[in-house]
Amino acid sequence: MTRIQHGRTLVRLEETHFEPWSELAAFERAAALDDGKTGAASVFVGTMRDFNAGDDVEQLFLEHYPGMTERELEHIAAEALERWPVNAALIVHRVGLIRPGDPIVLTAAWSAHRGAAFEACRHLIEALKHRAPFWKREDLRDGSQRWVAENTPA
Amino acid sequence: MTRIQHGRTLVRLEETHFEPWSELAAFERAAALDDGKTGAASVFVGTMRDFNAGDDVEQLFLEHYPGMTERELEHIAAEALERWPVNAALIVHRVGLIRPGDPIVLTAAWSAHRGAAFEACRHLIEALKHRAPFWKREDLRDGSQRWVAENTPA
Amino acid sequence: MSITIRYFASLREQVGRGEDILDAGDATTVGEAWKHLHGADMPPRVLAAVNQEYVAGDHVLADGDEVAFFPPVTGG
Amino acid sequence: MSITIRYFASLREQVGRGEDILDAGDATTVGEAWKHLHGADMPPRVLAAVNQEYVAGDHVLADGDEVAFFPPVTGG
Repeated sequence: MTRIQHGRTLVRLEETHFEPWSELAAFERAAALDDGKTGAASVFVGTMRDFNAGDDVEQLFLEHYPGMTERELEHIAAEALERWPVNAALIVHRVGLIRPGDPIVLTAAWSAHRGAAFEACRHLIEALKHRAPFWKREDLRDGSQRWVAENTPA
Repeated sequence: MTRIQHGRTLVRLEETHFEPWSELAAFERAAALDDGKTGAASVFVGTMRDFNAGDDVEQLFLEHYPGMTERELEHIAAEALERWPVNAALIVHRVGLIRPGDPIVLTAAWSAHRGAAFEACRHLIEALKHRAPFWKREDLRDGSQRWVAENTPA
Repeated sequence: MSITIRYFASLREQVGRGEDILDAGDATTVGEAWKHLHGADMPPRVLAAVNQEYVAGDHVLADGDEVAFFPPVTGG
Repeated sequence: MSITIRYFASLREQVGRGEDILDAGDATTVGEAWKHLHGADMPPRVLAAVNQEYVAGDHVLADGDEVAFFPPVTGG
């Protein structure tokens, strides 16, 4: 588990199963987001599907570039706070072996206004998918393995 | 507490404090959304701010039209499932007396794709703000009361 | 035959009561019901529902209808 | 002076190893480092980072740099 916290941004890699809703509750407590100033939170959770491109996927292996991944996620969280009137941003991402139904990624943004919260949260996940150095290998039910070639646009 | 569940949509009014993250965990279990088919969840949570239009707000009274409110929220949840490839939708809304920092509204949409999840979740909250018969009365710190005239665009 | 009229939120406070009962012979549409009760055209910011569905002012009333008048909604 | 080259994911499997060490005298830019090690231009789909920040192929290398080559990212 790598944890990087700067003021009201938190970026974390998880080597084992995590519960997005518990993470959110814990982060809101830690960042005092129930202070009556925030108003709006937008959250995205991506979970592992058991199918892709017509094939049954048994498990996923998530490789990353230790050090650069955390740094890139920090950049992305900081951008959200610069570009939108956002109070806080959270990114949690799994690495290692993942099973269908397991959460892979959690992004969240808090703001006084819902438009800013939605746009900042969308930016967190889109920027992560385009720039954060993670790579998925799919282990198929037929025993074969393949690297995912690239992310879908949406 | 009014609860209306149709397949994978749930609409609920809460007369007392609720915990959005616990609601989400419970709904995902009940709707079996950890089945490896879903992939993406987008969530919005609106909480009460302790300020509005330059004034300190001590508490909020949320009036609604019993019966019509639930019906309109059901329409909105059903629309999300018709217009986007969405597996499930959840709307929870407080009524009665609310204190700063308390959650007021939770909307969530689950889909195989993140674009659909984001758009459907955004539709849930925007349509709710434009059409669901709720009215906010602000009780200010100076002892006066006022009805909120209309919702902000975003 | 009679029609129940309900008012909500700031509109209830302006009208000074939560409910009116109207004889249906006095009005055939939602807009006429408002005019009969309040002596003026329905203000453009007032919303109307019949039997808990939004309607326009020219919606025709039927016996036993529940009509509601209310200000712009402010939930969420 | 020496430069560490790292490969990730499918690119590591294609190259057949996770790391190369390059004498900096052999290359002054990221693109030249690839060419020196693999005998061809850097493919357009290969991404490069120096000291854990994205760079373009013409980025000039310095002693002790950590260079990484990897395929399109697929997280989230």
